[in-house]
This record gives sequence, C-alpha cells and structure tokens, in this order.
Amino acid sequence: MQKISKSRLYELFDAVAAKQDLYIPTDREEGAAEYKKYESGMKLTKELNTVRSAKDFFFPQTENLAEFRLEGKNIEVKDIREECDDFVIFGVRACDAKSFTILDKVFLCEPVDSFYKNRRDHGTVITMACTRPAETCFCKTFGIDPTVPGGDVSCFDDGENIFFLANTEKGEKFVESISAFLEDGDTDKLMEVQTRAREIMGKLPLANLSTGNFGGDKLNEYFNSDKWAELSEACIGCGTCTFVCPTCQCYDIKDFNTGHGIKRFRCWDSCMYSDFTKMAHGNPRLTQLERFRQRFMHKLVYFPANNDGEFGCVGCGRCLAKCPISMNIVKVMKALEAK
Amino acid sequence: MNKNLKEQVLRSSGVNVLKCMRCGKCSATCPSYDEMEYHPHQFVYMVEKGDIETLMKSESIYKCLTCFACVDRCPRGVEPARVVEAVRLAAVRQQGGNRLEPSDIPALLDEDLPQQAIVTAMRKYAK
Amino acid sequence: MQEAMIKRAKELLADGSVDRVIGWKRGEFAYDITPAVFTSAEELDRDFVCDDFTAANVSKYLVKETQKEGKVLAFLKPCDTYSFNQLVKEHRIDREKVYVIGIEGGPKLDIEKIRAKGITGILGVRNEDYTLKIETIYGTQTMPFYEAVLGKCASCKSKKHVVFDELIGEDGDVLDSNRFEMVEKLENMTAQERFDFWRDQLSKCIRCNACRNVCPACTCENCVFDNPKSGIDNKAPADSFEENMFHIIRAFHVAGRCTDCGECSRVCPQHIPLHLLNRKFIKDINELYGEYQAGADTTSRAPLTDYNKDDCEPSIVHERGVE
Amino acid sequence: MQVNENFEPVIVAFCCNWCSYAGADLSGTNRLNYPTNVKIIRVPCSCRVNPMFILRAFQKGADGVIICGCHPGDCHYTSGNYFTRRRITLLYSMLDFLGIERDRTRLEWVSAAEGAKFAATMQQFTEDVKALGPNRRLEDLRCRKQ
Amino acid sequence: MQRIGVFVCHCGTNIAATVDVKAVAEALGHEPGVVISQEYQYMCSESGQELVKNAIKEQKLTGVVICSCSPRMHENTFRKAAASAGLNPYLVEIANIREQCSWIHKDIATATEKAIILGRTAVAKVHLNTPLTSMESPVVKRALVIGGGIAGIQTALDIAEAGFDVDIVEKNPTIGGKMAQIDKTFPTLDCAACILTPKMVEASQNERITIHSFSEVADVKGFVGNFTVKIKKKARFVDETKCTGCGLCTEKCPMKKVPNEFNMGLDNRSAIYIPFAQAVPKVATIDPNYCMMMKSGKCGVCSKVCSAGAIDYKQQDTFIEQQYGAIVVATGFNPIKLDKYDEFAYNQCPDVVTSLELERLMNAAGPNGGTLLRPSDKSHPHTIVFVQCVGSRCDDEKGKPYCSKICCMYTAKHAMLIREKYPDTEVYVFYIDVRTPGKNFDEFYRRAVEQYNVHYIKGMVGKVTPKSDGKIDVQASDLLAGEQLHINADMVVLAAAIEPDKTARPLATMLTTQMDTNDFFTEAHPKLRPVESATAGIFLSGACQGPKDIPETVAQASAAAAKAIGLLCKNSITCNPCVAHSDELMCNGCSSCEKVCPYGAITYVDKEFRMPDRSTKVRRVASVNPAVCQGCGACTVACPSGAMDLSGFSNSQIMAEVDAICK
Repeated sequence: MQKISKSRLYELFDAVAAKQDLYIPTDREEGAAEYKKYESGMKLTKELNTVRSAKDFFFPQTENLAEFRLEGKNIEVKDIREECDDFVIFGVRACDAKSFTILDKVFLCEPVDSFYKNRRDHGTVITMACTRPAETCFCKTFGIDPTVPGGDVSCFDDGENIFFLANTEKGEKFVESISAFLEDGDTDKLMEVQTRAREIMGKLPLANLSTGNFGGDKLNEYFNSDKWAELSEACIGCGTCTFVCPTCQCYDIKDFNTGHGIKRFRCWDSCMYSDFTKMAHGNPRLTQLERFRQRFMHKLVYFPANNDGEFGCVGCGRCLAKCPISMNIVKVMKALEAK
Repeated sequence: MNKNLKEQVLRSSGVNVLKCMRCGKCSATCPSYDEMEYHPHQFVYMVEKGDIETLMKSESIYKCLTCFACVDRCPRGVEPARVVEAVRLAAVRQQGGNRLEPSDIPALLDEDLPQQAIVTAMRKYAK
Repeated sequence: MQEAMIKRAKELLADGSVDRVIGWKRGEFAYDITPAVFTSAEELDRDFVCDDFTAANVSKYLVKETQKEGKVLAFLKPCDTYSFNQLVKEHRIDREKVYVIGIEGGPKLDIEKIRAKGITGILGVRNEDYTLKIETIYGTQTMPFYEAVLGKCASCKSKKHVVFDELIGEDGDVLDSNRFEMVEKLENMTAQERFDFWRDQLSKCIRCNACRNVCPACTCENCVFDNPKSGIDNKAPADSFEENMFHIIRAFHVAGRCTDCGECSRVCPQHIPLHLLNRKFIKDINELYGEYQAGADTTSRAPLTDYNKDDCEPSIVHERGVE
Repeated sequence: MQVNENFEPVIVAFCCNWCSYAGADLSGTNRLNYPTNVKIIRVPCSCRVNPMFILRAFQKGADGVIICGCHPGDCHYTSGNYFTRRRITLLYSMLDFLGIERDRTRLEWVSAAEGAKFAATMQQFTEDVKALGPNRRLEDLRCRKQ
Repeated sequence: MQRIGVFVCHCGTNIAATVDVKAVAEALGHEPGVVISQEYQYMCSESGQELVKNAIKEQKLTGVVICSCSPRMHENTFRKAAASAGLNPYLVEIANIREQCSWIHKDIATATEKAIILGRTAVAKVHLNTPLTSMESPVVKRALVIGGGIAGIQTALDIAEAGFDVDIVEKNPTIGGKMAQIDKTFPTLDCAACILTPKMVEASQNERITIHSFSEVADVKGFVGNFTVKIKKKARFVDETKCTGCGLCTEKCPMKKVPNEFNMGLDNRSAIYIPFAQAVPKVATIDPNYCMMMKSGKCGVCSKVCSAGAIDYKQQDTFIEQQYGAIVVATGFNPIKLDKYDEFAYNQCPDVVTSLELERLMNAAGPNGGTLLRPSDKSHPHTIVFVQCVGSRCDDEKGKPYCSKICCMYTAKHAMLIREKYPDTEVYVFYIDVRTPGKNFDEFYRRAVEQYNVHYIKGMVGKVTPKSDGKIDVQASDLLAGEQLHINADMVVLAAAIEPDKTARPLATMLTTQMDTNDFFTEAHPKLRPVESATAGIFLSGACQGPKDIPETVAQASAAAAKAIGLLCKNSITCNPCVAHSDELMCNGCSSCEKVCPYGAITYVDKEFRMPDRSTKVRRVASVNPAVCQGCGACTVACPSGAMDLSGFSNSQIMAEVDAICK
C-alpha cells in the first residue's frame, strides 16, 4: 500500500488545497470538532468524530433551489443550478462514509435529486480508519468495520504513516494526483493497529447490540408497542438528534421574500418537530409519541422495508452524545426488544 | 421737564399727544426726514414727556416744510406738524426775534423751490 | 440522598398522596440520564436515580403533567424551584397538582467537559473526594471534580428553595455568584470584538431548537418561530441574520421571565453560551430597574410588564460600556 | 472606514399616531425639510412596536430604525410609552451587546407640537446612519440589493 | 385575488408641485393587486370622492389606497366615501404624501420616488387589511366638570340646561376660581363678583348640578361614554350637610394668624374659615395645619359655638365613584411664582406686588377694604409702576415662552382704575408690546392713555431697588426716547405670567389626554376642534387649554358644554374597531398582556378547546373586551407567543409596511 509519513501530511494538504477545496475535521474548540475548509496551519482534530456529521457536504442544512424575480405584476423564474467545483473531504469515519450510501438511496433513486447528485459527483470522500472507538460507537451493529472504512479512498493510520487505498475510480484519480507524495510502505504495523482496534470494538459496551429483531417486516410488531409512551415521555421535541444524524434526510421547502424576489430553498426538517409534514388539515402525527415513533420506526423498520434491508442508522453515536434528555436509538432498540 | 412750556405747546398746537400710538407713520412720510435731528414722531413723544427745550434748541423746527403729509396720514389724527409748529412758535417767542427778514428771501429762491415753501416761509419767518 | 428520595416517593405513592413521581431514570452509561415519570415502587427501585449527572430541570414537564388527572411528586433542585415558581406565576402549572420535595442541588457534572479532556470510551465516573475517577475502555483516568462541573452550576446563583412542600436535606441561601463576569467581560470589549464573538458563536447554531424546547420559560402553545402566521417563522439558519434573529427574539421573549436556570447552554449541542444573552437582560434589568429574580416569588410584577415614570432613556446604552 | 458619499441609507421610522406622527405632519405643515431617506410607519402607540419589526427592518435592508413616541407622561394611552422605554432600552442594549452599531437605532420622544424637533431629529439620525455606512452586521445577505 | 384602487391627489399644487403625481399613479398601477390607479386635483372634494366611489363600484375594488394628505386629516372622509360605495371603511389606507413628502422635500425626482415608496407601502398594507365592524357602546348620561371656576361653572350650567346631570369637582372649599378674586373686569369695568356670584348661586341651586367642593379626581377609568371616576372628598372637618354658613365659628376661632389665600396672603384668616362671603357652598372648612384642636387637642371652640353641630374633627377623606359619559376639564391657571426674578425685588419689598395681589388690594372685600394702600406702611401710593410681560415671552427656564394674553388688558384696567380713583397718582406702564385684540379692547387701552393719561413707555424695567426712604427706584429703558429712566415709585405691580394649575399634569395622565410642554392641555385640532382633547369624551374649557380672558373662557366653556351635550345626547357611540384580539389557540394564559393593559380590557377565561392533536383541553386564555380596549397595542408586544394582535395595525400589516419600505 502507498503511504505518506505523518510528518509530511500537511504538505500534502497544502498541495491538494491548492488545486481544489479540501475539508478536514479540525478543532473548533476543546472537545468539539467540525469540518472546515483547509488552510495552511490548520490541524487535524484528535477527536474521534465531528459534532455534526459529514452529510452537510452533499446535503447542506439550507440550499437554494430556485429564484423568482418580481417585476411589478410579472414573475420570472430563475434556474440557479450550476455545476459545483470539485472538492475533497478528508478524514471521514466509516460510519459517516456509510451514511452517504444511505443518502444515495434516497436522493439518487428516480427522480434523481440533481442538487445532491451535483455535489456527490464533484466530491471525493477520503475516509480514515478508527483506532480508538468511543463507548457510544455501535457501527458494528450495522455491519460496519470502522478499521476498514469506505469512501473513494480509505486511509489508515499506523501511528507514523498514513496509508492510502483507492476504492473507486474517483479515488484512484485522487491517489494518482498525489502520487508525488506517496511511497510504498510496509503494512505490518498497520495490521497490528487494526487488530487491536477490532479487539476494542468487541469490548465496547454496545458491542452486542444487534439488528436481529428489526427490519422491514417488524411493522406490526412494534408500531403499537406500549413502550413508545414511556420512551417518548421525556422527549422535548427538539431536532438535535436529527440534525447531528448522518442519515436523517428530511427537508422542508420554503420561500423567502428578499424584497426584490423570492428565494426558494430547502432546509433540514425534523420529524420530531410538531409542524413536520404539516398539511392543510393539520399534522398527521398529532403527539410527540407519534413523532418520536416515526423517527425510530423509520430507521429500524420503514427504511429497511424500502431499501433491501438496509437500516437507516450507522451507529455513529452522535445522538447518544447530544440528546438533551439522553433518549436515543440504542435505548429504543433495547426497550422494544425486551419482551 | 418744563410744565408751562408743555402746556403752551399743547395749547397753541391744539394737539392731544396722548392719542399717539407710536406707529411712526408721520416720520415715515416726512420729506424732510433726512434734514431733521428730531423727527415728527419724536416731536410728539418729547412733547408728551415735556422735553420741549431740547426741541426748541434743535434746527429741526426750521426744517419742517409744513407740508402736512404727517397730518394727513396720521391714523390717530395727532397732527404732528402742528406740534412742530407750536414748538417753533415757542422758540420764536422766547428768542423774540426773526430768523429771517422777508427781504432775505428772494436771494434764497431758486427754480426748484415749491410755491408752497415760499408762502410758508413768509408765514414762518416774518414777524 | 437517592435512597431517601426513593423511600419518600414510595411512601407518598403508597398513601395515595401522589399518583406519579417525576425524577430521573438511569441510562446505558453513567451519564445519560433521562427525566422520567414513575408510577410504581418497582419502577422507582429499578430506575430512579439522583446523582452527579441528574442536571436536567424537570419543572417544565410539570406543565404537561399537571394537565393530567391526579397529583404528581416533583423533586426539585434549588434552581428548578425558581423555574417552577415562574411557571406557577404564569398559570402554566397548577400548583395544587404538584407535591414539591426540595432536594439538594449541584454542582452537577458535564460529560462534555470530561470528553473535552480527551477522555473517551467512558464506562463509569466516580467522585472520590472531588477527584473524578473515570473508568474507560482505555484504562482509568482522573480529573479534578470542579473541572467537570456544568457551566450553570459553576455560576450557581442560589442554593435556596423558593418553593417546596417538604425538603430532603438542608435549605441553602441565595449565593453571591459570579454569574455576570462573562457578560461584563463582553461589555468591556469593543463593539467589533463583541460582534466577532457573537458571530463566531451564533454561526455554530444548527437551529435544533434544543435551547428553546428545554427552556422552562418557553412554554408557548405555539412558538412564533414555528408559526407561519407570525411572519417570522423559520426552520433553519438560512442566513446569519436568522441566527441573530432567533436568539435575540428568544432572549427578548424570556427577558424578565428567565430564571437563569442555564438549561439552554447545557443542552446546546454546539456549546453556544446562550445563557449569556439571558444574563445580559438580567444584568440590565437589575442595573436599570432594580434587582429582580424571576421565579423568586409568584406575585411580583415582571420588569417588562412594569415601569417607573423616571426610568432611564434608551440613550443609556450610549452612556454605558464600550462602543 | 471609507465613507461612501453616495450612500443613501434606508431609514424606517415608527411614529405613534398621537404625538410623533402628528409632529411629523407638523414639520410638513411648517415646511421643515428632512431627508427623504426617512419613511414613516404609523402605529397607534410606540408600545405597538415589536422588536420583531425592528429586526425585520434590518433584515429587509434598513440601515437605521428610529422609534418616536409621545413624551413620557403624555402617552395617549397613559402608559404605553413607559413600556416602550423599557422594552426598547433592553433591546437596544442587547443589540449593542451583540456588537451592532449603537447609532443604527434610536428612540426619541416627539410631541405633536414638536415639528421642528422631528425634522431636526430625522436630519441628525440620517447623518449618523450615513456616517456608519450600510448595515452589514445585522443584514440578511439574501436581501442585499444587487 | 385583491383588487386594489390607488388614487393620487394633487392637492392643487400642494402635492403636485413637488411630486410628479402622474408618475406616482403610473408606478403604483404596476404594483401587484392594483387594478386601477388614478390621479385627481382634489381627492377630498365631492367629485374626487365620487371618483373613488365609482371606482369601488365599477372595478369591484377590495381595497383602496389614497395618496394624499395626512390620514389625520382625511382618513375619515375617505372611509366614509368607501362605506357609502359599499366597501368596508377599514379597507382604505392613506399614503401621506403631502405632510410627509411634498411639503418637506424640494427635489421633484426624490420626492416622487419617496411618494411611490409611501404609496407602495400603503398598497402592501391594504393587501392585508380586513373588514372591521365597529361596536356600539352605551353613553352614561352624566357629565363631570373638573374645576369650578367661571369656565367650569358656565360649562356645568349649560350642560344642566340641556337636561343632563353634571357634577363639578372643585379642589378648593368654594367654587368661583380666579374670577372671584378679581375686582373689576375689562373692558366694561363691571364688578367681577356682581356677575360671577349669581352664576355660582345658580349652579348651586340647579338640581341637575352636584358640586363636590374641596374634592379632587383620584382616578379615572373607562373611555368615552363610560368613564368611571373616583372622586376624593377631602376631609373639611365640617359636616357640609349641617353647616349653615353662619360664620360664628370663624369669628370665635382663636387662631386668626393664618395667611388668607383668598387675599393672596395679604391678610389673615382664622383656622376655621369660609373663603369669602359669597362662597358656594357656604360651608366652613377647618385648616388642620393651623387648628389648635387638631394640632394639640386643646381648643374645640368652634365645636362649642356651632349650634348645628357640624364640626367633626375626626372626619376622614372619603371617596365616591361615579360613572360619566363625558368629562370637561376646567382646571384653570395660576400666576407663576416670581422668586427667580430678583431684578424685580418681589421677595424683598412688600410694595412690589403681582397684579392679582393688586386686585385684592383694590377690592372692597380685600385687606384694605377697597382703599389702595401700600402693603408696607399702609400709605397712599403716588407713583405706581406697572411692569408687563414678567415671565411671559421668556425663553429661559425662569419664565414661560408664551404670551399670557390677559396682562395687557388687566394692566390697562388697573392703571385706569387707579387714575380714576386717585387722580393724584402717576401711573407708568412699561411694555414690550401692547396687545389688545378683542372687542372694545384697544379702545379701552387708548382710553387709559388718552383719557386717563397713563404713561405707557415702550421698554422693560431692568432693576427695581427698594430704597431706605421707603421709595422704590425703578430703573427702566425708554426705547422710543432712547434713554434709561429712573422712576422714584411707591409701588411696583408685576404682570406675572400665568401658567396652568399644577393639578393639571397628573390629571392629564389619568385622563390620558395630551399636554404641551407648558402643561396646557392640547386640543384635538388647533383650528377645527379647539375645545376637544384628542381623547374622545374629554373636553377642554377655559385657561387649562391656553391663556384666556373671561369672555373667551366663557365662550369656550359653552362650546365645550355644547360638545359634551352632543355626546350625551347619543344613546350609544360607535367604538373604534381597531382593537386587540387574542388567538385563543395560541394563548398561553400567562397574564403578561393583562399587566400592561391600561384599560383593564383583558380578562382570562377557562375555555374548552379542541387541540391540534384532537384532544380536548380546558385552557386559561385571554379575552379582550373590544368596548374597553382602546387599541394601543401594548399587549401585542408583551405577548411572547404572538397570540395577541391588533386589528388595523396587525403584525403582518406592519411587517408588510416594513418590507415595502426596505424593498
């Protein structure tokens, strides 16, 4: 495998950033990392993962869709779509990398979401294998091996070097473009690191969490479960879980009057909100119980039902860390399973 | 203030200076304004205050043409020209002499002198 | 204390004084505690917890709980009693339906502060004489207790319970807190520095509404930001303006009503110091209109629904602080 | 800072119907000039002015917002302007806290008899806002005029 | 879809000279929703209104925007026009392009641009206007007159004459006011008491008039047609119903060293007193600050001598509450304090007096029984100097910026009376201007000069110096003579400026009426509504609105009465429909709005609701009484949930205006 010494990594970043936008996870403040456009001097975070997921790159929180210009009584519709520039995201974890394939299932099936596709086509995802998982990690539950992350290019850290492995055509092109920095490397140490990481994975508190009791065929079993009332009782109906989630993909479309025209944009929405999918007659999900159930049933039952058994969760653990009242998919799964 | 003088002037002029409301129209209309040290409205006011001697000493009493414009135009019927005349008379009486002899007059005549001025001069300056 | 609380709750449930108990339920880990309603002794024994991580203010849940039949027992920390009182004052909680047991307050711990030390894989946290022994997958780590204390507890304003039916433990006093320090620091910055500070902070906002939804003062039936009829509804920080707008209006709406319970900053996933906005209003109100503590009683007139004929003019803004 | 000579600020003035709006009318009756930048919105009382309106004005492109009401004690509704004074003081203080320029906002008491004061106030306020330049700290980029 | 009509008024050249009205009409015609946009010479004229009415009918308009003068001027005109054409009057909005545009701007291009923006703003608002219907509210057929001077008395008499009950609240023990203290009246010189006291008696005997003397207004609630007033009857320690006014107590009272306010403190009265012989009600009052019984408990003479048993040392203030349909303010005036004018030596020299003091000195019921004597040595003054404009027309904080209006005339009166009664007295009047507009006024003044030989000197007195020989040196300027004068005077009379009574300011706050910076009540319109305040149902009578002499005061008093009668005649009045209303589904019942409502218009009700989640819930929600609400909007901002909104000035309307301006 080709590698670069960690001491030369930022040199590589400088070179990449000179040609296209490069995003890396960096510390915004102590204990809180975020993806930022790379500039010389910026350092990679030591945190396992970013607070917000990497889905923003392809599915940003707000995105303009169209513009209407008003001139007196006339309305002119403006198509504002344009090709975006190529960009590279470095340091994506296996869970987030997997989330892209889940989002793809939503946005790239017919009718294709051209805004999403545009970004997806132009973005190169470079992942980074995990070595120090946290107690909140449960990607293994969803069949993800964090030591072998996906993306266009997978990177591995053996402590001294970063190894590059291209997974896709786009990835190969990228590795090719940085070949000047790379040299062949010995992967013995890397194997060691990987083995150790897998061992830790096995010892994580959520290591035994399984999707065995969930899937597309469990609708009747869980929909009317009396557990929902207790589980949703404390939910304050905020959107934290949805907004930090790498796989939540619901959005609302709104118009904004700028005074000289209308900007039609979409923005993330949350099924936890009381006005989610509000229609002329009102909201189909009347109580927080129903809204709460929707979110977890979607991830554990409806999504797999419509996507060949694929679950709508990647086990990144962000909702476990961030929910104001510490209610999360793990607690839901465990409660539902318990007979 | 000389009360006797004031009474004399008021009597000989027959003017009620209290009627004056200090509008200044008399002075505004006076053709001799620039020639006069004290102007018609001041005559009225100073007479009211009894300050006659100051007026008597002033050349102003001889500058009035007695054209009666002030009399004609006074909104209160005060007749300032008569006041001026009365002060002049008081001065003449005190001095006991003429300012001009009638024989001096022809030498002072010129083309532009109005007829009325000649007549009033006769009246004013002769005994 | 936890045992005493469970014991008392069981008694009150048993003798029919209350029908439900609101408290905290243990989670998967040491720290992920969820507010919960308990209806039986078994549930209490199994799940009830009150420890260094039970920071959540449960008073807002009582809005919903008191609309139900029966009486509910609420365990309230000193700071929670202020929120409770304020909600009673605003007719949001039916005082008759709540049995309040005052319990000792914090300081409670902030798991994020422990994580910020680079400690990960946390399996357990023990307080040993104000040193935290943190058990992790990667071995045991230690850190001083006070470095892990929640922001809201570090600047605690009062250990006094302003309302209770009974107390477990001692009642404390109103404290001389340092809570306005950061507000003052900001006030002494230049306008540009303040602008930069807040732009940096508020640009992190993802409009998850956690601050609003956890806030005991935000109990509106329908928030203006969710209500298209209000004309200012919005769902996302589509522009930096929207970030400012949301937080200014939210702070304004709770001005004079905010008890400074600190929940907004505690739950913010982006660590925005939102409490500073509320504290700015509290500080201004104290300085301009006389000391006022929302929730301290249920009868006083709130500063924004009151006035004095000789109140200062807005030009005072020009006379104070730094331009 | 570079001052743009040609910068014409948009200024929204909220005037209470009973005093300040009448004061504005009086400055018109007396032909007292003040800049065209100022556009007046009539409200029944200064206490009708919701902070939302002020922020909304800045969002939609205003460079300055001024609220005018009856002098304290003269409120047509007895106490409206006293509430205004507290609300607006706190709001302005908050805007200042957020680093928004102080001179972009103002509250002034103008009676129905103070046409001259109204004109002078508007003149001064327009100049102050002009000196600050366009509103950038509290603007909505989407609304910026191209 | 809205169908909006825009009508741009030229107002002759008032608008058209600086605003290109055609361009405005043209531009507004392109606004969304506008189906017709016209301009016309005078929109407010018959034919202009016809234009609007026809357009409403022909174009089936749903909203009308008039670009014209201030809505304070013609909003009602156009609302009425719209209503007569079948359009709800509240679907009309006015864009003020005259007072707030054409009259203040000179450049046609910028003024036109602004006019278009103002028009566009009105169009944006009218899009969101909703039809509003006025409520009817009943009128209480009773009036309150605050102040029992000649203004209050005249107003009360006129209202009573029309058949309505009327109460007078007078803060002093007797009605009569300033006029009772005046000796003679100009320009006829008849005695004030002779013409005033019959009116006082008439008022006291009229069965429709109730006089609350020694009383004050403590609180006012409500609104036009339905005021609730709390009147504080101050304890006078004498039972009004028992006292016969015999005056024995005042004679026997041992405490006789109380400065007599009726005589401006120039002599003394007893601690129990009747202000003057013709007082109405003729009832004694005990001054607790001087009464020995009240202060030390040792005396009780009055109680012993009173055969009616009217004395009650334990009497307390009492409050009565009464409903009124209309309130007339007649709080009158006072001369200003002259403490700050050291130059006139008012505080140093007793022979420097104010004109009102001179009235008392000359009055037969005054301290000297009508003989003019110097207060210092009771000698007859031979030279008297009057100084005009003392404190009037002063642009500093010592005085008042306005002309007190009555001084010129009463000074002429004083000078004339003195010269008539004491021809050996020289009288000088120093004036800045002599202002005598009024029937027979200038003739009166000329009589003083011409007939009575009063020395009017144009110029002010600069310094008044009391001398050791008891004379007073008056240093003044004679501007016409251009000299400085020194007059060796015996008395100096200062024509002190007059100012509104101090009770007027708190009263204005209670009544929610406006005052100018000088504390005179502001009339609804200086020309067209001179006796009404801007607050409906509150009328202004006499000097509380501005300096006035007696004939003017009486004229205004009757005019105010006529306005009040006009209101009381109605069985109900139409309420302003622009009031607050609460969206009950959004209301939290938090009581914030209730706390800021100055009218107590908001109450809370427990109501059952079908919630959005289809459950039913009993919730506490705010409810606004539209008849009581005056539409200030304080509640709308106090409400955090935005449940409270104001019709006619709704959140969405104001924000639409903001948007249109900022566009």
